[in-house]
Amino acid sequence: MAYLKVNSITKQFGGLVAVDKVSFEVEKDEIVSIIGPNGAGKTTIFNMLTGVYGIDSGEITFDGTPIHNTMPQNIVDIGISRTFQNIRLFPNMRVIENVLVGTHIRTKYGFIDTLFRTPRYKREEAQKTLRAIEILNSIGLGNRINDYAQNLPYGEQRKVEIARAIATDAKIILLDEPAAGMNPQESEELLRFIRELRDKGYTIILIEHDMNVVMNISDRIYVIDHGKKIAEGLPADIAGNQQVIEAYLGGVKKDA
Amino acid sequence: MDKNLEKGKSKNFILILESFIEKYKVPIAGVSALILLGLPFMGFSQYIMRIFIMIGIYSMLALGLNILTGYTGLVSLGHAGFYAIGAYTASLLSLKLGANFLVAAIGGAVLAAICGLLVSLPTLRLKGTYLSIVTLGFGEIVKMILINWDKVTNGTLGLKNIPRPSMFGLKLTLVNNGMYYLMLVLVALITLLCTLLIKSKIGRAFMSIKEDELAAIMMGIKTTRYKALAFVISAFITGITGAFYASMIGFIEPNSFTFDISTLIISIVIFGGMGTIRGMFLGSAILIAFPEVFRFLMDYRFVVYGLVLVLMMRFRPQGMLGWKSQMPYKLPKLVKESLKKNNKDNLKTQQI
Amino acid sequence: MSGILTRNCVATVIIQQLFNGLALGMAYALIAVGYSLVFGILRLINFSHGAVYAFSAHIALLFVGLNFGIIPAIILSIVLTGILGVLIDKTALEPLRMNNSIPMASLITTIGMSNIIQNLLMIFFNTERKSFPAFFDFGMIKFGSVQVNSTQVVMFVVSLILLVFLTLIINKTKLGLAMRATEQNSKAASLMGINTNFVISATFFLGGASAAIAGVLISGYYQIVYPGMGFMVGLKAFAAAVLGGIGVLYGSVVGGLVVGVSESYAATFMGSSYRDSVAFIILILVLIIRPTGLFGKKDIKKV
Amino acid sequence: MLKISNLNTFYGHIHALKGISMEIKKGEVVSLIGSNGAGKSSTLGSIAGLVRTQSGNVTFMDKDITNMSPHNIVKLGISLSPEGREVFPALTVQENLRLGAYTKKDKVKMSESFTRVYDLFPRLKERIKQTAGTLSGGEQQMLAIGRALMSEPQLLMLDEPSLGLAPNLVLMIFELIESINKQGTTILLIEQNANMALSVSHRAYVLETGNISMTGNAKELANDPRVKKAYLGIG
Amino acid sequence: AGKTSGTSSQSGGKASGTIKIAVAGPMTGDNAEYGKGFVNAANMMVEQWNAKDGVLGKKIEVVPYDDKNSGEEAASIAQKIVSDKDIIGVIGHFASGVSMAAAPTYQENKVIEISPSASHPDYSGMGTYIFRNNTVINVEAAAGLDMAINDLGKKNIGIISIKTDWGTSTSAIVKKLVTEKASTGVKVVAHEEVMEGSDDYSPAITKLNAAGADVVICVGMYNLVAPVSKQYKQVNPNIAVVGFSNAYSQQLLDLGGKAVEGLRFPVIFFSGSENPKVKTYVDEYKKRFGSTPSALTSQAYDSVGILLEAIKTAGTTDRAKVRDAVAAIKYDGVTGNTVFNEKRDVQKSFVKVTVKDGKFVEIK
Ligand SMILES: Nc1ncnc2c1ncn2[C@@H]1O[C@H](COP(=O)(O)OP(=O)(O)OP(=O)(O)O)[C@@H](O)[C@H]1O
Ligand SMILES: Nc1ncnc2c1ncn2[C@@H]1O[C@H](COP(=O)(O)OP(=O)(O)OP(=O)(O)O)[C@@H](O)[C@H]1O
Ligand SMILES: [Mg+2]
Ligand SMILES: [Mg+2]
Repeated sequence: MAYLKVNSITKQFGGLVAVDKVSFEVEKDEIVSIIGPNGAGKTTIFNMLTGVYGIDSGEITFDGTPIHNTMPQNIVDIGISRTFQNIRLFPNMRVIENVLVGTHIRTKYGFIDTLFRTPRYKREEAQKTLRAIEILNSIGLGNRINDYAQNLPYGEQRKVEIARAIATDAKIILLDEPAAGMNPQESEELLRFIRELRDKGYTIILIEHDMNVVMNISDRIYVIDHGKKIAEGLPADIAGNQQVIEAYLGGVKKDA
Repeated sequence: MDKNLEKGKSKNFILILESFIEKYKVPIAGVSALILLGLPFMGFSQYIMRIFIMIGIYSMLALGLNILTGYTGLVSLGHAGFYAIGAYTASLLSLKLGANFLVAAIGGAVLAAICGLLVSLPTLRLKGTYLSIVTLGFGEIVKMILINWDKVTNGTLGLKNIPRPSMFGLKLTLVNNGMYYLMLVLVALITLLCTLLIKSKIGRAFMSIKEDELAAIMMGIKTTRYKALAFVISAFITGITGAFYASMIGFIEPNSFTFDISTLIISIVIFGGMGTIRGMFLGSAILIAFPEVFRFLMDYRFVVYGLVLVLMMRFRPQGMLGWKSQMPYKLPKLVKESLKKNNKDNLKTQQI
Repeated sequence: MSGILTRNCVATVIIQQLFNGLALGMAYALIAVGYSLVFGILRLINFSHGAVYAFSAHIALLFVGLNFGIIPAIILSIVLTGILGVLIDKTALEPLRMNNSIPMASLITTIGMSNIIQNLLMIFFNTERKSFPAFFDFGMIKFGSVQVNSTQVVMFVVSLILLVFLTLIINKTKLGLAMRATEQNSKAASLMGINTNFVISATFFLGGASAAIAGVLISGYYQIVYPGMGFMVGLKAFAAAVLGGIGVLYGSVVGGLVVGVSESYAATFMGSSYRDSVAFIILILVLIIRPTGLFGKKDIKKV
Repeated sequence: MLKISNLNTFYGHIHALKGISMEIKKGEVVSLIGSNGAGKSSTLGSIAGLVRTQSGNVTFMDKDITNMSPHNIVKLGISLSPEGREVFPALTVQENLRLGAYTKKDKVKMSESFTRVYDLFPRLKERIKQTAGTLSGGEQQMLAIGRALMSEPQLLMLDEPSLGLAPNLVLMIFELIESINKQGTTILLIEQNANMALSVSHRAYVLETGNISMTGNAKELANDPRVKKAYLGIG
Repeated sequence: AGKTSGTSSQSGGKASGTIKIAVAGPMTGDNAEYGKGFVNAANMMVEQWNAKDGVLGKKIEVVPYDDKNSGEEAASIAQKIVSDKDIIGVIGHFASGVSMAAAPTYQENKVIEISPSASHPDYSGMGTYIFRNNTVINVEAAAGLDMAINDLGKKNIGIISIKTDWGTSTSAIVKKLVTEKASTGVKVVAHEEVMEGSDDYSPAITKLNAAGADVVICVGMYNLVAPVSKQYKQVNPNIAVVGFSNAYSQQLLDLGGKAVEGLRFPVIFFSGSENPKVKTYVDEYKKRFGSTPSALTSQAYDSVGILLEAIKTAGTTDRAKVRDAVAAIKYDGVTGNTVFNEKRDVQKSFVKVTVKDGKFVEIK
C-alpha cells in the first residue's frame, strides 16, 4: 500500500467544487508535484491534507491509517508538515526561535521541568537547539539564526519556513510554491536543497508553477484542473501531454 | 536624513546598552538588590514606602497580564476581576477560617486561576476584540457578584479588618516594613516564574500564538491548551497579588476593583513595553508614581495623566523599554559547549 | 419580590418595561454605532467614545444656557462633537497610523483621550448633575393600562431614522465604499486614489455626530447631564456593538435593543443591581454560540 | 515622463535606496531587476507615495510628486499593482475592481474597463461575487493586475506580476504588457523572471543593495555576462 | 460655580509656624462636588479664625487632599497626611467606606479624623481618634419615617435605595422600623435597590407603582431623589416622596424642578433658617462660591470649627489632648448643637423641610 494514499477527496465551497474526487498516491522518499492552473484546487488539497479544511467525501490514509478526520494541530504529530503559499512566519521572533517552534511537538519536557530547569529540560533544550542550528546550516541560513524573521528578504523567509517544517521531524513535507519570488539562481539552490531532503529520507509533495523546478525535481507529477485530476505521470510524459499544455503550460515557450 | 541617522544610532545604543548590562550583570544585579533591600533604611516616609509597595503590586499585576497580552497576544480588559477574586478569597479565608496569609493567598490565587480557566474555555474560539469584550464583561460580572452576594462578600459594605500577614511570629506591617519585604519576595518570585516560562518551549508556544495562530497550529501546537494555560498563569499571578493587596490595605470593597484598574494594568503593560519583563517595573513605577507626584496639579492631574498616555504612545508606541533585543540569541550552555567542541573537531580533522 | 405583584400587574410591568427597554436600547444602538463605525474602519475599540458622548450633552447644555434655543444648541452640539471626533483622530490616532505602530498603542491612546476629555469636562462643568431641558416631552400616550412616554417614542423614531441614514451612507455611497476599502486594507485603498485619512476623519465625524444625537436624546429623556454619564453607558453600548457583530451597523441596532430590553427586564425581575451586568452576560452567551456576534462576519483569511 | 533623482529611502535604520536616479520616457517599458532585498519594491513604493523618501525627488510629467500622498499620485495617472497583491479580502471581486476605478467619474468608461478586465481574465468573471480573500493565490494576482488596469493609467507599475501565476498566464501577462504598451501605456516592471522581463522591455535598470549598478538597452543587458550570471541563472 | 481657593502646601516634615488642617475627599471624579464643598467650607471657617489671629497665636492653613472617593487612594493619602507633623486633624473623608479605609492609619498615628458625611454605624468604632459629625442613620431613618407615616398619613411604603454601604444600611433600618410599627397597618410594599449612576429608574418605579406604594422613601443623594421624583411623577403624579438630609442641596431643586414640589425630608441644617448665625453663613457662602451650601458642606464647616475650638480649649497642639477636647466639646454651629457621645457620634435635632414653589421651606 502506498505511503500516503488520497482516495477520491472532494471539497465544495458553496456551489463551487474546488476539489472534485481527486485521488493520488505518494510513495516513501518520493518527490511528487501537483501542478495545475490558478484556482485549480492545489492549495485546497494541501489544506485538506493538513486538516485546515474538512473533506466533504473521500479518504486519506497515511502509512495505512486514515487521517482525514484529524485536527490540524495533530497532523504534525502524525508526520505531515507544510509551508504556506503566502509566507506565514512568526515575524517578531528570531529565525532560530521560528525553527524551535517547529521542534515543539518533539520536545517532551513539561511545565514542572520548565519551572525547575530539570536535567531533562536542559538536555532537550540543548538537543533541539542543536538540531535547529543544523537544519538552518544545511539550508544556508547559518549566518541568520539571530535575525528577526521579518527582517529577512523574501527568499530567505521562504527558506525559514521550510526549515521550520523540517524541524517538526515530519515524514512528509508539503511545499506550496516554495520558489515563488525567487530568481532563477535562487530556485536552482532550492532545487538542490529539496533533493538533499529527499535523499535524507523525507517524502515531499510540491506545488509549484516554476516548470524549471518541477520538471527537474519531480519523480512524478499530478495535474489538476478545475478541481479534477487531468493527468499524472513522469515529468517527460506531462511535458508532452497535449491536455496539460493547453490547460496549463500555454503556447510554445518563448525563451526555451 | 539626520533623523534616520539618529535612529540608526539609537539602535546601536540599545546594543551597547544591552552588552553593557550583559557584561556587568552581576554587579548591576547586586547593586539593585542592595538598593531595594536598603530602601526602608533610607529615611523615606511611610507614605513613600507605601507608594513603593503599590509600585510592586502593579508590577506583579503587569507581569501577570503580560503573560497573556504581551506574550500570547490575548488582550484582557477584565483583570480587575481576577484581582478581586484573589483579594476576596484570601480575605474571606483569613477572616472566616483564620487561615494564615500563605494559605489564604494561595487559596485566592488558585480560585483566580480556576476562574481564569473557566473564562478561557468557552472563549478561546474568540479573536481579538471579541475576546477582550468578554474579559471586560467578566470583570463587570465579578463586580456584580461581589455587590450582590451580600452573605459572603458583605456587598457594598466590603470586608474590613483583613489581618496582616504574620511570619515567624512577626506581624508584618507597613511600619516595620514587613509588607515591603514581603512585596519584594513576591515580585522576585513572580519575575522568576515569568522568566523561566518565557525561556522555554511554553514561552515560544505563547509567542507563536501571538504572531500567527494558524501557523502555530500547523506546527502542532495545541493552541487552545496554551491559551488556557496563559489565562491560568496570568490569573494565578493576579490572584496572588490581590491577596497581598487585601492584606496590605486591610479593607476591600467591590469598588476597589473597577474597570479603571483593568485599564491601568493594561496601560502599564503597554507603557512599559509589551512582551518584555523589564518594562513592567518601569511602567508601573511611572504610572503609579505619576498621580502621586503630580498631586499639586489638583484638578488637572488626570488630564495630564491622559496626556502622558497619549504622548507616550505617539512618541514611543512600543513602550518605554519595548525594544527588541539586539544581542545574539542566548544559546543554552550545553549547546555552546558542543558547538565549541565541534569547531575544534573540525579544525582537527582539517589539520589531519 | 414579584410575589407581591398580582398577575395583572406583572403583565403591565412586562409591557411597560418592554417600551422602556426599547427606547433605552435605541439610544444604546446610537452609541454602539459610533463604536462600530470606528471599529469598522480602524479595527480599534475607541474607548474615548463614552467621553465624547458626555461631551456632546455638555455642549448642548452650554448653548442652552447661553440662550441659543434648544434646536440650535443641538445642532451646534452635533457639529462640535463631530469635530471633536475628528480632532481625536487627527491629533492622536493619525500620527500612530503614520508610524505603523501596534494596534495596542491606539487603544491606550483612546483611553488617554477619554481621561483627558472626561476630566476637562469635570473641570469646566463641575461634577454635579445638571438639569437638561425635556425638549421633546409631549406627555404620556396611553394604550389601555400601558403608558408610553412620548419621549420614548421620539427617541426610538429619531434613532431609527438616523441609523437607516447611516446604513445608506455606508452601503450605497462612494464614501461608504471607500470606508469599507480603507477598513480592509488602507494601503491598497490609498493606491486606488482614496484619501484614507479623509475617509477616517469622516468616519470619526459620523461617530461623534451620532454620539451627540444619542447624548442629546438621552439627556432630554432623563434630563440629567454630568461628566461621568458616558462611562457605563459607553461600556454597555460597546457590548451591544459587539453583541450585534461589531462593524455591522444593523447588528449594533439589534445589539442595542437586546441590551436595552434585557436590562430593563433584569432590573425589574432580578433587581437594579444586576442591570449593568446583564448586557455582558448575554454578550458572553451569544459569543460562545456565535464567536463573531449575531451578525458579524468571519475574518476572511485564506490559508 | 517619470524622473527620479538621487532618491534615498530608509526603513528605520535600514538604508534601502541609496541615492538612485532613473528616468522613464513616455511609451517605454522599463524593467527593474535585482536580487531579493535589492530595493526594487522600495523604488516603486517611493514613486507611488507609499514609502516616504528622505531626500532626492521624483517628478512625473514635470510635476514634483516627491512624498505626495498616494491618493493624489494615483489621480495624476500612476497606478501600481503592489507586491503581495493587497486585495480587499472581504470585498467581492466586482467591488475590488470598482475600487480600481475609484478616481474615475465616467460611468461609460468604467463599464468599458470592466469588460476589458473580464475579457483578459475570464476566471475573474466566473468569480465575480466571490470575496477576494477566498480566491486562490493566482486568482488574487489576476485581480491585483486587473484592478491596476481599471484606472487606465498613464504609467503602470507592476511588482512581480507573474508571481504565483501558472505558466500559461505568465505568457499571457507578458503579452498583455506588450499590448497595452502598444496602446500607449508606459510601464515600469519588476520581475524575478529577468529573462522574460528583459524580452518585453525597452530598457532596464539593475539594482544591487540599494544602488543602480547597471542600466541600458534591454537586449544588451540580457547578453551582459554579469547579468546572465547573477539574474538569469545562466553560466 | 464653586471654586476651591485653598492654598495648598505639600511640604511635610518638621513643625513650623502654622497649624494645618487636612481636608480629604473626592476633588476629582464623579463626586468631586462634595470634596470641593468641604474645602470651600473649611476655607471659610479658617479665614474667620485667621482674621482673629488664628489659634494659639498661629496661622491656620487648609490642605486639600484628593482621594477620588476611593479607599485605596484614601489609604495612601492618609499615610501622606500623618507624615506631616503640622496636621492636627483631618476633615473627611466623604463616603463611609473610604473613611473607613483611611481610619486605621489615622488611629495608628493619632491623627483626629472627623468625617462630616460618613454615616455607616461602624465608622466611628474604628478608633478613639475617629469622629463623625453626621447623624447616625438610625436616628435619621426614624425621622424620615415619621414624616411619611405621621405627617403624610401614608401606610403603603415603597423604598428606593441606592446600593452603597450607606443606602443598604439605611434602607435596612427603615424596614426594621416599619416592621416594629406593623400593628398600625403600615407596611413596606416594595423595596428596590438601584445602582449609583444609572439614570434610568423606571424598572424600580414600575414595580413600586405596581405594588401600590403611596409614599416612596428615597434613600439617596439629590442625584437619586430628583430623577426618581421626576420619573415617578410621570407614572403616578400623586406619589409622595420622602428623602434624607443628604438630598438637601440646591441641585435637588435645579434638577428636580416641579417634580420635587412637596418632597419632604429631615435635615439638621436648613439654609433658609431664620437663625442669624445660619443666615450670615449662608449669605457669605453664596457670595463667595455662588451656590447655597449643602447639608454635608455645612457639617464640614462645623467640623472645622469644632477642631479649631478644641485646639483652643486644649491650649496645645498635642494631638492626644486635642482629641480629648474634641470628645468633650459642646459646639454651637450652623448645624445646631454638637456634642459627641461616647461612641464619638453626634446627636442632633432635626428640622423638617419641604419644597414649595421651588424653595426649601421649614415645616413648622
Ligand atoms: N474558502 C473558500 N471559499 C470559497 N472559495 C474558495 C475558498 N478557498 C478556495 N476557493 C476557491 O477554490 C478554488 C481553488 O483554490 P486553490 O487555492 O486551491 O487554488 P490553487 O490551485 O492553489 O491556485 P493557485 O495556483 O492560484 O494558488 C479557487 O477557485 C478559489 O477561488
Ligand atoms: N517595511 C519594511 N521595514 C523594514 N525593512 C524593509 C521594509 N521593506 C523593505 N525593507 C528592507 O529594504 C530592503 C529593500 O527591500 P525591497 O522590498 O525594496 O526589495 P526587493 O528588491 O523588492 O526584494 P524582493 O525581491 O524580495 O521583493 C530590504 O533589505 C528589506 O529587508
Ligand atoms: Mg495555491
Ligand atoms: Mg519586492
